Amino acid sequence: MDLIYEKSKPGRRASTLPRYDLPAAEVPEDLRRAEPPRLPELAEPELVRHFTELSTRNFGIDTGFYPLGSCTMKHNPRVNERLVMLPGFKDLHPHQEESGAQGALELMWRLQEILKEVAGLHACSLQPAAGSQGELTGLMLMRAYFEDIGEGDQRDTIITADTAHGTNPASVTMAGYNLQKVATDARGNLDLDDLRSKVNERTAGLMLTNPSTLGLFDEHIEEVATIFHDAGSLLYYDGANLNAVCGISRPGDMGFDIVHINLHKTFAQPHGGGGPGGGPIVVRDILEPFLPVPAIVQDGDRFRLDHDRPKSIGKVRGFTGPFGVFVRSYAYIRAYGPALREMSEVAVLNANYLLAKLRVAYDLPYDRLCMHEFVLSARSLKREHGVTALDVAKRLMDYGYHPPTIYFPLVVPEALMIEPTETEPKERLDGFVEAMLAIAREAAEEPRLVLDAPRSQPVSRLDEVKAAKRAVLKYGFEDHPDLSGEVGEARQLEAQKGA
Amino acid sequence: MDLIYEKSKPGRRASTLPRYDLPAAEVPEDLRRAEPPRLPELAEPELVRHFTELSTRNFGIDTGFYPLGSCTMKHNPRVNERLVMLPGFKDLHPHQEESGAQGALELMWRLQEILKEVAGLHACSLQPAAGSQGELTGLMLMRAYFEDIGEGDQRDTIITADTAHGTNPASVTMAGYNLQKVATDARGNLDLDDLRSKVNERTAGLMLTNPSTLGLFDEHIEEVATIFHDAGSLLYYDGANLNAVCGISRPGDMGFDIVHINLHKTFAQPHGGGGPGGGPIVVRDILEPFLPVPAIVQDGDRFRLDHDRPKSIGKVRGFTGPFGVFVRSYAYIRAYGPALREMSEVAVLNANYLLAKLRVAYDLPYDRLCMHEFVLSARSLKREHGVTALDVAKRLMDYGYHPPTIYFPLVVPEALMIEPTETEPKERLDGFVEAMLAIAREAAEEPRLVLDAPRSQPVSRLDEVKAAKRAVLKYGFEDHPDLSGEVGEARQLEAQKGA
Amino acid sequence: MSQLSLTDSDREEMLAAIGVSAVDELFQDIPEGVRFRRDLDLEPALSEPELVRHLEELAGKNVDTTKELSFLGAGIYDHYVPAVVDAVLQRGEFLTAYTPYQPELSQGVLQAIFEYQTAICELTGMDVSNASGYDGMTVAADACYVAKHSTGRSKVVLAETLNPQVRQVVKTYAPGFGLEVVEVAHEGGTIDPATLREAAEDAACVVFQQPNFFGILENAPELAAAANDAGAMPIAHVDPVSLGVLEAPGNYGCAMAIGEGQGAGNYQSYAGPHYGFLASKADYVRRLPGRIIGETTDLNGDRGYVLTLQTREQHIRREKATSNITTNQTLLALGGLVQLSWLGPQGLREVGETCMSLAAYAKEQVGLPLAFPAKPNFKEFAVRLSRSAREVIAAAREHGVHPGYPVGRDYEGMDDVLLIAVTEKRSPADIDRLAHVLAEVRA
Amino acid sequence: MSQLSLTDSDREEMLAAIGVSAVDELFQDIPEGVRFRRDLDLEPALSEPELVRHLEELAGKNVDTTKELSFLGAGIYDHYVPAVVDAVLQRGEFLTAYTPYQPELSQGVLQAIFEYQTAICELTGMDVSNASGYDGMTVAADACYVAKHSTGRSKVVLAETLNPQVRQVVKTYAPGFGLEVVEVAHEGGTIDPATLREAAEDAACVVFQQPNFFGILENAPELAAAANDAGAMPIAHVDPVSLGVLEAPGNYGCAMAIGEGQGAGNYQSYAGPHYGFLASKADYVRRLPGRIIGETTDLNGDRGYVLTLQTREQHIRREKATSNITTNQTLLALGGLVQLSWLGPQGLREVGETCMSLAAYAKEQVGLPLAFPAKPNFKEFAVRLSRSAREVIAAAREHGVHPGYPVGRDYEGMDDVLLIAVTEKRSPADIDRLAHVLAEVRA
Ligand SMILES: Cc1ncc(COP(=O)(O)O)c(C=O)c1O
Ligand SMILES: Cc1ncc(COP(=O)(O)O)c(C=O)c1O
Repeated sequence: MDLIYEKSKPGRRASTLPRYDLPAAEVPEDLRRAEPPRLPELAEPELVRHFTELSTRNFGIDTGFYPLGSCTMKHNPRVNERLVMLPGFKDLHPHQEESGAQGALELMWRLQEILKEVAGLHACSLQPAAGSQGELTGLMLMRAYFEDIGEGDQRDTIITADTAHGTNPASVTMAGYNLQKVATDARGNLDLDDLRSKVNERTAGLMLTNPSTLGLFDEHIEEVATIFHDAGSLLYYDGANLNAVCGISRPGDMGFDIVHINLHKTFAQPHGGGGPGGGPIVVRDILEPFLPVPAIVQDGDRFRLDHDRPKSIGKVRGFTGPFGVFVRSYAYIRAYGPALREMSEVAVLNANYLLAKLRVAYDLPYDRLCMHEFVLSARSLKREHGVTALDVAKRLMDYGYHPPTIYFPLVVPEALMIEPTETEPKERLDGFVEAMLAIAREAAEEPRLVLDAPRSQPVSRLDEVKAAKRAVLKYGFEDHPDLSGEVGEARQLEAQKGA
Repeated sequence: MDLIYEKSKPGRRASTLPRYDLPAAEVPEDLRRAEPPRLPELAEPELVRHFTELSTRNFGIDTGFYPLGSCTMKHNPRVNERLVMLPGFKDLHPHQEESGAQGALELMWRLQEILKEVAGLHACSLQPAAGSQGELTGLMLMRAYFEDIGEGDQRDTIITADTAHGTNPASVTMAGYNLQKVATDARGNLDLDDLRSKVNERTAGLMLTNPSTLGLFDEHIEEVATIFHDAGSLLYYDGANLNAVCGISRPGDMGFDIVHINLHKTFAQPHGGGGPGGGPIVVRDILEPFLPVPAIVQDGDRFRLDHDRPKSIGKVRGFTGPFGVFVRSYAYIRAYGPALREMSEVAVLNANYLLAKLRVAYDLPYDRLCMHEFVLSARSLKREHGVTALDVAKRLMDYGYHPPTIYFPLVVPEALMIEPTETEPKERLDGFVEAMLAIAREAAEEPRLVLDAPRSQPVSRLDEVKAAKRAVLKYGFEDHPDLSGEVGEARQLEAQKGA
Repeated sequence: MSQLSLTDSDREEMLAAIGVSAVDELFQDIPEGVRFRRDLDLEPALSEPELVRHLEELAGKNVDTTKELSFLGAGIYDHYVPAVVDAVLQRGEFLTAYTPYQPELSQGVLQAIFEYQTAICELTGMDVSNASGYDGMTVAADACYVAKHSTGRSKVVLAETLNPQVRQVVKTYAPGFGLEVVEVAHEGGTIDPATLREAAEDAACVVFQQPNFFGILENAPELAAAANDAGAMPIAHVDPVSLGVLEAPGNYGCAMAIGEGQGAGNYQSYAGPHYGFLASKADYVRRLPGRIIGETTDLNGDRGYVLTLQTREQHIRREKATSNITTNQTLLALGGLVQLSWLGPQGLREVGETCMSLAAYAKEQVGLPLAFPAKPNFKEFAVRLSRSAREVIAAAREHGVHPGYPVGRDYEGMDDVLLIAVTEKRSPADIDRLAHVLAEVRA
Repeated sequence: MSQLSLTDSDREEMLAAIGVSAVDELFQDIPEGVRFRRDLDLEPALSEPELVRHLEELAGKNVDTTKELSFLGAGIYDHYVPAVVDAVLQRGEFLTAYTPYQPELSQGVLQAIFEYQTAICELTGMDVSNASGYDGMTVAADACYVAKHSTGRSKVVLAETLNPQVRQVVKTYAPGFGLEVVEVAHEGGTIDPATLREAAEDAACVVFQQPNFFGILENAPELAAAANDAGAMPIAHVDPVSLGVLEAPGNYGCAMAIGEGQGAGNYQSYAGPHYGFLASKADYVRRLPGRIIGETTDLNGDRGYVLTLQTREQHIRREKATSNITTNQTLLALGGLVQLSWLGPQGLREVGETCMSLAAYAKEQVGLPLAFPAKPNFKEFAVRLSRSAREVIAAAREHGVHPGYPVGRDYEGMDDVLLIAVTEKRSPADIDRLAHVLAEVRA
């Protein structure tokens, strides 16, 4: 399919704009644009067709089952899209006086109250733009807290699990901390001995996902918390997997001091092809003074922004965070009410059902009941038939399914990380099971079917190595290279895809 | 793909509804529903997927080129969809007091003024719901007019062209008139001699499309008008082809007394898979007293509904017509302003360009410049290679195009009626030309490619004869028949498809 | 112009290919005498931002049901339209397609309408439904035309409790259709079966409304029986929203069921576009107007859907067609299907039950004398006021409440009658406010 | 619950397949001590109609730019968002997809973002753009991090005329990034190149804004030259809407260009979600944060698009990654692409020209003393008032006009300064009204 620039022709345009009869204001010669940017030139009809066609070459939850592990690809209720388009929300300027933004402030305040209850903690900031920024913000809070109590220089290390998502170690580095990894034991819990040997007075804190990226709830979470708190360190909860435990077990009750919540996962903000998200953080009272400014506070029946927080770390994003995301997540939670627990129950039920059906054909590294997701391994398929997790993923496309997350977590070779979410009906789960079992059979009987997959998509397997080598990162107009000439193969990194 | 009823499971639902704690009000025993209707039972996620998938099995203008002759499948500007959703429009109750509907009344009044200017006539009623209802309304006006002047019984006949759209004769019958057909001459104009021989004191009027369904402007339209007016009869203008002549030639100036305008054609109301439409009528002053009630009138700076029209024919539809359609068409015209003429110029330019390119490979029954559309014939293809207009249409699908209207107008055998509209870029026209020429070649060299088409669609050629014979017109649940058993062929009526 | 793609060079190439030197030459066949010489006298073009602002200003001059607490009904209702309806109807593949004449690339719309036909048949207890009529008024005229041809009789009987606009449209069509229209007066807000039986003698059909225009439940089964007894086709004009709690016309002897679909899937939108539905028993299928979708198979025996029984239609049968309809209300009917699928049997029943209890509650709270006492209502009821309904409405609107429809607009001697409608969107608190305001303005 | 599909029989079958008798057993691995025993203390569930009503009430408590004639800017602007943007962003295939890890069934988003990267590079004159950052503030911190690693220097210089919130975010990130932040004071509303040159000594980068926070055009080429002269990377924070009339940073020596995308394709939405854009010269590509899409071919040599240079990213490089970002602002960036494609080069220039002439007209009409006289503005300018801006704003809002942003919020001693912004949506008549109201309230 042509790029929009290849459909462009000088003189065409889709826009009509007001032209007021006013004198032209001149741009100083030396600041004036010399060459116009080569933006696309199309009339509206072809503009609409271009993006309509592009959309048909993309797979979303609306298209079908999307069990991308750790990403909680649940259905996005359509009413939320209607709500976010209300003029009172979409056309509200963030610098509007508080008296003219009471509805927005109230909504955010209400959302904070809800998130505090769900997390089991005391204070909330909605500012972080995504989970990873929530992580970074959480680590900034730790630094500020320890500096405040005079242990700033002493505590320079953060501990993460070897099952941790890549954002955890990355956040540690960005926050200026040293990283230490702790092993996973045979049941998929943190290895307590390894842990004890590493926690000490230099430890600022732990970052943990619970249930872990293996989809397993840490059976020793209480001991873990004690170990850190006894050492005077803090615990950070990576909330990516909160969809498993809403109303069932609260991070604060588990002993965590800081929690981020991925609104685009647990609370149904549509993923938009990669974003937007929301990563509010909820913290224990001792950390509240350090939260980003402004805080959203209630004053009698009014709501206002409080900038007067002397100990605050400052701002991690503009204004008060991605408001549209808050509208959707607030509405999503209000539609459940106290029955929110049911959301997590069904998520866990769906996952365990799939696990029970699929374990016969794929390796199961940790033989336990799972929470909202689980991790299988294609290691036997690879050893016996040369069919990798990547191949299984590609073949699933031919059966009409989005592949699960693969090659993550790293502790599981040939990992297939499967998260169905609660919004899938049993029929979809059964269909997926059939496809997965069929692929396992094909691997043995007709491996090429799997190795040459997908055949059902607008393109066959794409060459990631060539892409990185040639680094063609934008359209080059008359100088645009033609890569089809050069040899290419279906070289794809057998590395994390998803999560 | 399964029917939504086949995806249904008892106990599922997508709706959540307010439940107020009030005493239940009982339905009298004998009126109470015994068996609930078997409506679909799905949760929202599968509901959204079902209709999303259905949509991907449908071809719209947004999908590609849609040259369905006589239907004016032009691009539908997206801003109109935004406007129609403004609460002040979409949530306005039609019984709202005039004081609370001034904006709606003003919009309709403004649209009437515009349509009067475009048609070159004096009074307008927006009430008819589509062109065909406009026709019927126009004939009712003729009856009322002639009764008013005492010629009601005398004038019992309406004349239509043999090129007329099926709605014309059908409307004549529904209006209680006798039908008389007039022939088309060698240049595609009305045959004046035949016409003169048929117009007399029994003639109530003429119904004519100009440009005709051949896409040709009647070169004797002035004589035609004189013939009817001299006989004391009226002329009705079928506005389906108005897209050819906006600002170029006005029906009123041509001598027509009554005009309907298809808002879903010329003025871009989206066709919605078959509708909605709008069929306002514009008339000469002598006919104004007979227009449907209520009339929308201006009173100083206010607007009101005038029900006091003693000679009115009454009502042909509820209230004042399909308001949402008026919003779109009004906005569409306001975006053009006086440049509306350009719309028609480009429509005619596009059509003539296609004609010039295609005449080499298909028969051209009337060798003239065309207006906004033209009619080719596949008669030679059929004679020489057994490839019919229907086959050409099906094969076009494989090339990614919606077929033109076929087997209409009836005066042209194996007719291919092609209307590109003004919103197509040259590239699309050139692509269509290539496809049409390729198909002509295939017909000669590899006819099976054409005869077995389409191969690119979710289904191959469908058996219309079986459908009519079996008449399975709804889902039968447990008793639903399985038609796949019985033999079927690709039996499709070589009859009008389109327009 | 944002809709047009031709560049100057495009134009040049195209004119050259055609063999003319200017666009004007393309119009050479238009006689001099009928060429339009000046510019169209239209207001200047508006850019998209200006257009939006202009229409926002017009919309702002309307008082819609989000700005005013409204109890208006009388045929069009403020039922909740779920977000999924918007989402589906805005899919370009549905929005910008036309009639599925070419089935292979139109399976989406064809299957959807087949599903719609099924839903309408389930609601009404009929065997076949068309793909939609223009609205709830025109389908009545259509139905009478079917009845005339089916019975060979030309008299049609209309209940006076049938929506006045429906009756007016039938009367407007009558001369052309060759119908003689007779109306049966109501007695205390409903139609008496015996009276109807008399009127139905030699009639092609009887059309009554359930619930009727006053919101009252007619004794529909007996009305149908009376019609059948006279050999006239009983045709019920029904509210789709009521059919989760009220019996389906097909189950009490009706030959056809018709109605306004707006309440099930369309916005009020100042009365359109909406869809009218029309369904009948199998005997009448070949006389029905409009599109009908049927199931069939393709070359490989796979299931598919097509326009069928087209020999009824104008594009095939021309002057012998059962109707002239071609463009219909498909997109709105699709909205109906989505809404009914969203509701499901359970939701539909709940909406019906909620409307009924709210109406009962409103009767009590408002506490005004009923125009027709001791009759069961669905979601609407008529009260007698101490003065003209128009005055009361004007006064109540000053308080931000539109209390309902002034029945005097259509019925002699009922200037002091107000028709109050509720939907599931009106809460008991809203009704309390209505009651309060009506008291306030001494209704 | 409308989102859940499991029926009771489904549950039974599934529990049986798992081999447990109740859902509770699935949570057996959760230690007793951390189980949550009570119900969540949340307000009762709202049905869809109630939910809409509740949020309409909340939205109704806000005074948005359709309810008030607003001249607020200061980083977020009321530019017109065309209907095509809504139409595209509501396509479920875009809306409900996630990061295109699996390219074969994600070509739609991948190609769109490749087109977006191209548009950003065209606007800014850069060689490479990422797929978006969180907003116009965080991209500044990201850029400084790139500069630190590229130059091995840790000092970052920020112009005081750079949006205060941008500076605040950089300062918040600084400790973790190991950055030392230095700010350069403005002189009469702009930055003096000489002063900047001094501050830039040993600096990793210099970040300035064009047009700057006061809406004034900096002498950007000279600022870039000063930075380059000191071996510091010049980073321009630019308004995409200005780049049809203002020179591209890449063309006057900048190493990177960043900015807030909101004005090009996103609603104000009380500040989010929006997209921040980040682009650089080729030298820095392997240090950039976030997703980058690259072109490649498939098995058959056909063109396709994939996530590329992933060895920069957290999911591959973990603690060695250039950033921790994963979820980004793709949908909003897509909105940006659609808006920029709608505008085209012609439209973008027109918007810029219109904003500039409106600003000039507003300066005149408002007739208040300029805070920084004799400097060229783009779409925003600062005026001195006779009293505190907060008072004037409050008074003007009483007349339905929000006159602008109170600069005193961020700058010492400027409590009496008002920053007035226009966009193409404000007409001369609107500006006359602003002038009238400001006079009215004796600003
Ligand atoms: C376990 C885990 N942690 C952290 C993240 C990062 O969250 P976000 O993508 O919202 O930045 C993700 C998802 O990407 C995740 O799966
Ligand atoms: C020539 C002609 N006349 C009349 C009609 C009927 O108009 P409508 O479909 O709006 O009823 C059409 C289109 O269907 C047509 O093409």
